Amino acid sequence: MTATATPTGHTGATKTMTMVAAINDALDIALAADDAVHIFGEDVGVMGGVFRATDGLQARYGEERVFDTPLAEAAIVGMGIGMSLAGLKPVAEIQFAGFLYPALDQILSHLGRYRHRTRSRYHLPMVIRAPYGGGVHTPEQHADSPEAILAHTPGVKVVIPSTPADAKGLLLSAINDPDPVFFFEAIKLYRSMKEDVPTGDYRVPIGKARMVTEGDDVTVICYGGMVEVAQKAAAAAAQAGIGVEVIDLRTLVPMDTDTIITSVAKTGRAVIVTEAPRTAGFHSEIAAVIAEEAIEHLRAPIVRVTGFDAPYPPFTAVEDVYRPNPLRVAKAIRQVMDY
Amino acid sequence: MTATATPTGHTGATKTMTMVAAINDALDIALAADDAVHIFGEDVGVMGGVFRATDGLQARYGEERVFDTPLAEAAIVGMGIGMSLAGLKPVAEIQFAGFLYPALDQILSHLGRYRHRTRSRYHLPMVIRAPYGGGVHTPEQHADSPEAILAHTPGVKVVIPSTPADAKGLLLSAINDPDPVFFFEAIKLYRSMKEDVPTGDYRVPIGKARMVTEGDDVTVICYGGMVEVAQKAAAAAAQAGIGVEVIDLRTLVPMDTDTIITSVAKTGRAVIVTEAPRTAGFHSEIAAVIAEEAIEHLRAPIVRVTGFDAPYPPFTAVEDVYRPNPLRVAKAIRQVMDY
Amino acid sequence: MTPDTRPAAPQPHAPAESQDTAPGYAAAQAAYDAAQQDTTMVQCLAPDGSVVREDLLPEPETRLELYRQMRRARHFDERGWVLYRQGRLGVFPPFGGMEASQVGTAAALTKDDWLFPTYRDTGAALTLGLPIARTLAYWRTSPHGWHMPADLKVLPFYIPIATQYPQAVGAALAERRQGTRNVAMAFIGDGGSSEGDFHEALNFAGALNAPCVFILQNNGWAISVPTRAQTRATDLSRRADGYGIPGVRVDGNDALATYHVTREAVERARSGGGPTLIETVTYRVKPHTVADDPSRYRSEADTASWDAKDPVTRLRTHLLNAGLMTEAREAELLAEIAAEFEAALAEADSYPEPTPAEILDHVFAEPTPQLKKQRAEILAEHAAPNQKEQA
Amino acid sequence: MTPDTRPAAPQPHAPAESQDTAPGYAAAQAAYDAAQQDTTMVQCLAPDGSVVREDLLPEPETRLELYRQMRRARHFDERGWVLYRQGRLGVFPPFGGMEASQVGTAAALTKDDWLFPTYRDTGAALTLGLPIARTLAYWRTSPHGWHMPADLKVLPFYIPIATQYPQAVGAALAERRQGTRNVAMAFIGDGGSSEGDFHEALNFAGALNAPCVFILQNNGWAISVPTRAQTRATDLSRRADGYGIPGVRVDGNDALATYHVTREAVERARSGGGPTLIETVTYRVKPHTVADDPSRYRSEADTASWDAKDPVTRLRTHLLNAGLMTEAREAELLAEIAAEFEAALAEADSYPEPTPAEILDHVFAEPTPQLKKQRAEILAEHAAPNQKEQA
Ligand SMILES: Cc1ncc(C[n+]2csc(CCOP(=O)(O)OP(=O)(O)O)c2C)c(N)n1
Ligand SMILES: Cc1ncc(C[n+]2csc(CCOP(=O)(O)OP(=O)(O)O)c2C)c(N)n1
Ligand SMILES: [Mg+2]
Ligand SMILES: [Mg+2]
Repeated sequence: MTATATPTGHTGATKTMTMVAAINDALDIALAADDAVHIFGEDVGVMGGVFRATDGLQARYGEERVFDTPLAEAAIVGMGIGMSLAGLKPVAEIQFAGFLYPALDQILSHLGRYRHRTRSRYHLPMVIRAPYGGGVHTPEQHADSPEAILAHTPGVKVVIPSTPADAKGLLLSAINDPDPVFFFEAIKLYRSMKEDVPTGDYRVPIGKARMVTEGDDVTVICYGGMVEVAQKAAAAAAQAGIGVEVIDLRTLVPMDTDTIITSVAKTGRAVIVTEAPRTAGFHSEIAAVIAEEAIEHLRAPIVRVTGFDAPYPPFTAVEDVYRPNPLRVAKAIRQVMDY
Repeated sequence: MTATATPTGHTGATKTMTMVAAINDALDIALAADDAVHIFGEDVGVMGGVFRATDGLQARYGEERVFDTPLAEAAIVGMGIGMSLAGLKPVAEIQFAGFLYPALDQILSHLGRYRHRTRSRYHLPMVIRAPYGGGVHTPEQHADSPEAILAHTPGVKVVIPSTPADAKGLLLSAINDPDPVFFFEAIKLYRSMKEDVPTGDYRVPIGKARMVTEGDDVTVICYGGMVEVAQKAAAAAAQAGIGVEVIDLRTLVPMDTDTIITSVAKTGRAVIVTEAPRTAGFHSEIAAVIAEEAIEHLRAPIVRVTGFDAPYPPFTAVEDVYRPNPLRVAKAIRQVMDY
Repeated sequence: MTPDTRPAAPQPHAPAESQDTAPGYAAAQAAYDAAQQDTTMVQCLAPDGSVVREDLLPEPETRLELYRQMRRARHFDERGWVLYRQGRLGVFPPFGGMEASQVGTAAALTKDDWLFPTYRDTGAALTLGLPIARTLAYWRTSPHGWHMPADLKVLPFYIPIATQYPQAVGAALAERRQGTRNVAMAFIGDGGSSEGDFHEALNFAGALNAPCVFILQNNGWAISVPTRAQTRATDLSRRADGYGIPGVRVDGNDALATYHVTREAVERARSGGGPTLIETVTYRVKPHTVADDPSRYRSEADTASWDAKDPVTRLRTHLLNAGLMTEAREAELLAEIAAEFEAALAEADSYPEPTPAEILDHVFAEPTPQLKKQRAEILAEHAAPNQKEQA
Repeated sequence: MTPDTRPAAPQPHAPAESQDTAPGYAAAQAAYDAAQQDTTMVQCLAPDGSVVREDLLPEPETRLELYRQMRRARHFDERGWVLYRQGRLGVFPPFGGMEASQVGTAAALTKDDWLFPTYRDTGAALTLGLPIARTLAYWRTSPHGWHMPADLKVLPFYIPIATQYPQAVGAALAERRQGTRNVAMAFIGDGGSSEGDFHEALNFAGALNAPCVFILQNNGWAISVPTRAQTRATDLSRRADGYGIPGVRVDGNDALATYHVTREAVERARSGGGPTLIETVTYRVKPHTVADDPSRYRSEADTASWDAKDPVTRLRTHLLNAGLMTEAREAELLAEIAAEFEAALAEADSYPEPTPAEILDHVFAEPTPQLKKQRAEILAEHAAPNQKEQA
């Protein structure tokens, strides 16, 4: 367990928490604050979720507000859409991000289109939470990172926190957002990190990136489970006298382009880190935006450090070859410095 | 109807065909050549498909080789996977690309992973055809361009032809490919264009881009329904003395990076055109690859001309605002020239 | 393993029908017709309009109102064809011949209930109060066709097949959680009932006791695929058994029967009894859409037999025979309906065309920076579009 | 609309059970137990091992072979727990107590047939011949666990729930199209039967007459969710009716009964009679996985009642009573099974670890330029990994 500092700017009371505890806290606060909030999914009720994110909530808020559904992801999302239409604020859990796939029809065909089709006669204030990513030897097909698919879906927001405090603050913003929000939680971070998390109704705005470290030489853009990886690489680079600016995007949609462009304008070098497959990942979008808006500042190629164009390996012995590690990021930093 | 020239390099007999006729011809040849080929989908049998791509094939090859399925896309793809496992070569039609979504679980969870999981004990020689894209006032949700989702899925290939001859040659290559291939057909092109198509078993290799026009000033990269749009913009630019090199990617996975990089190294300017939504589209991947591999040659930002971050509009009166047209591409060409 | 040569135990249920070849299309109509004879199908009026179940007859005013709504629906369908041929309406899926299935069911709802229609369910939507002008606007692809009136819980027509079913469960459950007695009704076709969403929704509704009424309109065809090729089942209402919920099969060309069984289902849902599946057995006598040519996949004879079962004629005969309506009163009614339609058409004609930048409106409550930028791109390209039009 | 106040017509089938609150977990076990009493459930041996259906008894050799396979399966499960605790096996889903459901069904196949197992169906896979060493390798996440022997049509365990069902239809149909008599068998759980893929597959198999045998293992739980909260249905085999195919409910702790009904279904499929759905009624007496703690969602009492129904004990008692096996012969058998397992364990221990670049192998028959480049990146980063390990 590493402990990080209290979130910048917050002055109220705090409590030391893991990310999963911070998520549980946010859900608790949302349930208490608004009767419209309903939580459901597979095993979220009696058992409190396979990662315990909803632990204790059914006991506190009853079987109507926090409930187990049958095992069918399309219906979980589809039902949530219907609940939203009728005025509730559904917060659905999908057990693993890779099990969102059966629900993609409901998501691509409806979740992102409802406000647009109905010219705001209806809107869908729904949150879909899902653990994502690798690094902890989960079983086969339990380590996918499908955020690019959602980011490419007009009408849905995509949020991916990298610290306990951000997880709480962003989740409360997501639940209070009038539009659908995907909230992906890096499995690797659920319990590996603790920090002081503000108590009470703490919000982190959707759409604002976080400057993790400042530096003049290279901008490293990342989110979720890759932030700690980038931080380690930045620390190593600092030893070698290279100033790395690590930007935690926090939200992919809407993306905080200004923060990225300002940083790249300063450093002239960009490295992007995600654990999704290489081709057409969200890293490619970040690179495209930089190439479109900051080309005159670039002093080196934009380098992507990502998973590979193969399925996330079900062979745990070599899992860490696939998922970017600090060494690979450090190598990319050297590469753009040496260019 | 515009007529284009005979495909470069081919010397045998040809016949003038629309794209849909060329596709029908390719399917006919594949069915005749190999008993393992089976065609199925919604309305493909008796009726010959809503666009008539399979017209006459059931009559010629019987109800076992060419058949209608119940209305369920996940099962169409899932059944195809099982048929592939057992040695057949399924060629499934999904009625519109936007109706692939219910099948995405089978695709993301299995179609792209089977060879990898089983270490080539099994492989899936399946082709999935689907009409895609806009421009012809189809009903709501019938004009989607989901190619980026598939391109981001390891283990599947993605092919998108832009001419009748290419459609035939690429489809025959796809059916003979040992791995799963998505074959997206621009609805706009089905009947709007005729050209001389080689008769018999004509193949165009998967993975090789096509140089549509040559030029020294700007590289325009596109595929499918956007090729004719880019061509018109290039013709307009030529009037103004600007040499545009239009590259028709033909296949997104595997992508012919060499052709792109060689061209951009020459022109120093890149414009990318697709009709998919802006954020995290396949255009972003193309931009990222250029920014990674050809940065030193770039003399201007990489500009993407695409659909917008909204659903494809169901309001036909303004449909053409969404879908890139020659004027928008021409504007982008001017923009990178004037930079 | 040594083969077991002893005699087989009897199958507990649904014994196998041995069938060595895949079902061919030739058998489709025959099997379908045989299923019509199913004695469990609820019927109130015989095709000739005579009463077969006196005990199921709704009140006279209800019967008259059902007739009026069926006539409104039929008028829409008939005028729609003409408008389409005149280029004044886009391609739309006709539903003439299915009015009893759509009107009789939707009539069992109130305006506090939810209606999830498919593209073919104009008749149901009009019955619950969707303005004709908006419906015309939808098929003209005007944005006004999607923006539903504030006092109605009718959703815009669903295009991706079956997706409305799980959503209806959610709306129904939300009503219950909020303590109302409102219900949700969702429509689907015989083809649509093959999609996974159909199954998941029925199971969710049963497990969560959602006040949902699921209408499965079995009209014999999914574009070119007959029901017989869609499934080996001949009674789709029996699917309800697999979810532990009631299933009802009803003559879908008998508005009094569809109204009766739907009212029961609605009442059960309102009072906490959970969901019901209702299969309305009807026929798509029209082409799939006004642009479809059914001769490519079926013969005229297929549809001819259904003319004698026409739902509008059936109820009309009953009302005249029962002395509930005179021909004179009917003529008045038709004139009212025609006038209502023409007024709606004029209203639809008055809707302005969307402006280019509208394609980026209503993506989020607050446009993202990306959308603002893209909007500026569009505005730059399409400067002052209204002025252009005026010029 | 005027409310209709006349009496309701009787429902054709499945009358509504009025239930004003959503089903709570307290009721789960009771409802489940009640369903066990269902008289349509096929049973051959009573829980105490006495014969209830003499006419269904398979040949003696078959009974002995079923016992041997159940013992092999149980041995795997028991040794698996020990190996897991020793850190010699990864997290796996135990199946002890479900051997009759897995072995009795798979034993009705030959090696020319297809088997689509879920992660919990090790017992079925071993029965059809999947080498124990490969199965251990799978749960050690070694690539050797996925590469199935060339002479077997057993697919690697399916993780995304229900996805195997439509695939089994495809394999079955392909066999038929190629003129063989081979069939495909697919497994699913009570939880999995809520997914859309379940429905689509059964319907496709019926409509296309695919020679498929669908095994639905109802073991009472989907992780922490009891069957009663999964669905309002109490007899899942009745779902078959909705597809016009035979459905059978069988005592899933009675290997002779599961074998009997499956053999019938397999024979029917082979001879062109199409698919069958078989619900094996059993219980997950073990935790969801060896890492799960069921006390978080159920009480020990839930499982205790199932000890008396243990499938291995049941068949053992019968074989001893019937004089088909002596205790001495059984001891020999157990020794053989243990020896076979230890040899397999040694083989699994000998499998080499995968090398880093192997994660990019087998994506396509021919690596794309992108994959070649990425492979070079990996090789550069992990130079000579084998030498590193040796050093
Ligand atoms: C998911 C999906 N797949 C395919 C289609 C194309 N499609 C439109 S209507 C139709 C047939 C529907 O038949 P049915 O459900 O019986 O309804 P009907 O048209 O008879 O009212 C099909 C295949 C679609 N709209 N959505
Ligand atoms: C599509 C999908 N959703 C969720 C999961 C996570 N999950 C794994 S096992 C399981 C429960 C399955 O229950 P059941 O089908 O009854 O099978 P059993 O475990 O009892 O054998 C769940 C929810 C998954 N693997 N796939
Ligand atoms: Mg139909
Ligand atoms: Mg289970």
